[in-house]
Amino acid sequence: MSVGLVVVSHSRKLAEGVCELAAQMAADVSIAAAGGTDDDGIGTSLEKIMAGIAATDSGEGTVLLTDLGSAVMTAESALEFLDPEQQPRVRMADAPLVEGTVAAAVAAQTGRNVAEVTAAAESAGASY
Amino acid sequence: MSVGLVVVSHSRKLAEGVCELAAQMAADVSIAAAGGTDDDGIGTSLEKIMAGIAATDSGEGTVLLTDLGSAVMTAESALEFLDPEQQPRVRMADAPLVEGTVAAAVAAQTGRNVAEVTAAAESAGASY
Amino acid sequence: MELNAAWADQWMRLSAAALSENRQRLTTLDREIGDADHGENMDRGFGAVVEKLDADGVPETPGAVFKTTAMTLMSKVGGAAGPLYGTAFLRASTAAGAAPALGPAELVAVLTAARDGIVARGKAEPGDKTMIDAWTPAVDAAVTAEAAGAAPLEILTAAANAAEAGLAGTEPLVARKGRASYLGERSAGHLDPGAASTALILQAAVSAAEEAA
Amino acid sequence: MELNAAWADQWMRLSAAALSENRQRLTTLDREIGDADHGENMDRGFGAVVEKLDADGVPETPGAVFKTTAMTLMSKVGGAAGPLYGTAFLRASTAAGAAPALGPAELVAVLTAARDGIVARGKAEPGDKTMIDAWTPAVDAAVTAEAAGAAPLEILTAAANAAEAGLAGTEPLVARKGRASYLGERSAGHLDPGAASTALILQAAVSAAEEAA
Ligand SMILES: Nc1ncnc2c1ncn2[C@@H]1O[C@H](COP(=O)(O)OP(=O)(O)O)[C@@H](O)[C@H]1O
Ligand SMILES: Nc1ncnc2c1ncn2[C@@H]1O[C@H](COP(=O)(O)OP(=O)(O)O)[C@@H](O)[C@H]1O
Ligand SMILES: [Mg+2]
Ligand SMILES: [Mg+2]
Ligand SMILES: [Mg+2]
Ligand SMILES: [Mg+2]
Repeated sequence: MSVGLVVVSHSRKLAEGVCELAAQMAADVSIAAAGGTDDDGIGTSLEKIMAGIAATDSGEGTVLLTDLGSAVMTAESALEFLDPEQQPRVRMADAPLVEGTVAAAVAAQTGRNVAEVTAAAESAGASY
Repeated sequence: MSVGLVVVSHSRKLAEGVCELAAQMAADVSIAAAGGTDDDGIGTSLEKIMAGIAATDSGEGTVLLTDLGSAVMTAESALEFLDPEQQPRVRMADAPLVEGTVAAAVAAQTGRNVAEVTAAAESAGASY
Repeated sequence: MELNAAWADQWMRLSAAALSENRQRLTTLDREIGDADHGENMDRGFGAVVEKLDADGVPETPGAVFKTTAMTLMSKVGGAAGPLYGTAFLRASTAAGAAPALGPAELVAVLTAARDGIVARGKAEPGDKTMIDAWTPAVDAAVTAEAAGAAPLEILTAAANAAEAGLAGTEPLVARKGRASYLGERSAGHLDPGAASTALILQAAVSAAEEAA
Repeated sequence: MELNAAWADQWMRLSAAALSENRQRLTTLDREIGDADHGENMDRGFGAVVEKLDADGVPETPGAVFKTTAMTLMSKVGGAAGPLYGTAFLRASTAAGAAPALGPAELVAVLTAARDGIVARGKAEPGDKTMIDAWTPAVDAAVTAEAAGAAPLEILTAAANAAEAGLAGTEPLVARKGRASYLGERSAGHLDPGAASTALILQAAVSAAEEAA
């Protein structure tokens, strides 16, 4: 099992599209889309983020990637609700959403740990 | 009329989601999604990019935002096919896709010119 | 008059009513320097809080009301205001603890905790043109009033009035946090939507206390 | 033997056949260090080229064949290979001009222009583990052969063999351009898919010339 990813976005389509793109280079990585509000409007959903973490953390940890600042705040809130046991292995990446997710997916696919996957996202440039 | 934007992505959903997000803060800006191949597979389409430029350039110019490197190459190819008259006002932004598009959309909404909109995209951080 | 669970319950209901009435106004403010959804976000969030309070029945403590409010806002608001007000009410709930009612000192502790929660979540400083510019003068006024021996209703009134003044003070500011920061200098000349909703919510706390009196 | 329009037409058809046969192999290479679509991309692109050549009827010049190929690949490939090979054939078309057939010097000019187009589009240097690592030795070999007075078929053969060797040389390299660069050091130990398709395309040019002989 590899590190998982959750793509947190204000748009459901955007989150799903990023997952689709990243999955191309990381067939074995569990990547969840957490995009849009509970009723799929534009915004973020605490529930979708919590569900995404639950679905992708196989014990190796999960990295969250976010679009705008309010997605960051919702994701950080979600982290506070995690079990203390799970908390240390769930990280937020401070990275551009698309570029960071692709870099993180490749890192996870090649078996890196949660700190390395986070670092891969954070050092991703705007393009290859 | 304001500067227009074309969101060039390997995924149709991703491009549409970015447009949806950026449109929220830029109701009057013409933003086109050019995502996926001609038959909506994962990849980029020269035709969709050319159509996006045609749809969004009202004479004020258009800025192209891209996801991965092969989107950059396809977009640069599209630029070479433009009329010499149009070419100078169509620019590529070297920026993270989501963050750059939102920043560019806000700049276009507030009436900036094509160089300023490009610069806004290129100085966009990963989050606000 | 006591700031008990019934007061807290009524505070949330009056907040919901005020946000619903001001939905259009908040959204218009957010259209100028944001994405035109703050009224909708707050109305949806507090509407859901009222539904949850209805479903849960009469709460036992102010802290329990704040906790329900926090969880519901976090889930339902959808915008930045969700985690911000959610965190505010979560910290308020912790500060209120199991007390059946809030005296002057507890009230000040609750308001302070709420404001600190927003700062912890959003990292905004006074002057950044955010809801913090309503919360911080409100907390300062509450502290001053309490130190001068004021009763809860007076403390709340002082806080709400200061929030209203803080809201007015956001107009000339250039946004340095939140969506409005994308506009840079062009964010000046508009009131901050989140500061406006904060002023409404703190005014609702006063009205609920007056009713309880 | 003449490198005329019929040769160019047959070159594209034999490329299409080779890419179709090797579709799985190219995709497997791209699965190791990319996104597992290079075989599909090239097969779709050259399949569309053949359809376009069929629809357009017998072309007049090699340059016209290259132009049709360029436009079709740009539109249909979908991946990085689309703008790269598209630009290559567009520059090749310009270099070929209106000549009814390519002599040794024109052939070298065409191959050089194609390689330069790929460099202009993709900014890769030799050693970056891209198709440039097949194209550059191919062009170098063609230049050497032409300078030594070789005929077109020999020049093409030298180019194709050098491309094949260049492909083999990509195995130990660490990718610095394209998707594979995401893998960093882990890209070493695999052949580059684009270098593999280049070797097939240049071999198809030889086969078309042999048939024409
Ligand atoms: N980092 C922050 N710290 C404090 N308040 C903030 C921050 N970011 C945004 N806000 C507040 O949130 C308000 C906008 O809320 P809302 O419209 O619901 O969110 P969004 O911007 O996600 O659409 C702003 O007017 C501001 O008061
Ligand atoms: N910047 C570049 N310069 C030269 N060749 C490149 C560049 N980027 C990618 N390539 C070539 O393209 C090949 C991959 O093509 P393909 O799979 O069709 O594209 P994608 O990576 O978009 O899926 C690589 O194996 C490499 O040879
Ligand atoms: Mg808003
Ligand atoms: Mg919003
Ligand atoms: Mg590929
Ligand atoms: Mg691809």
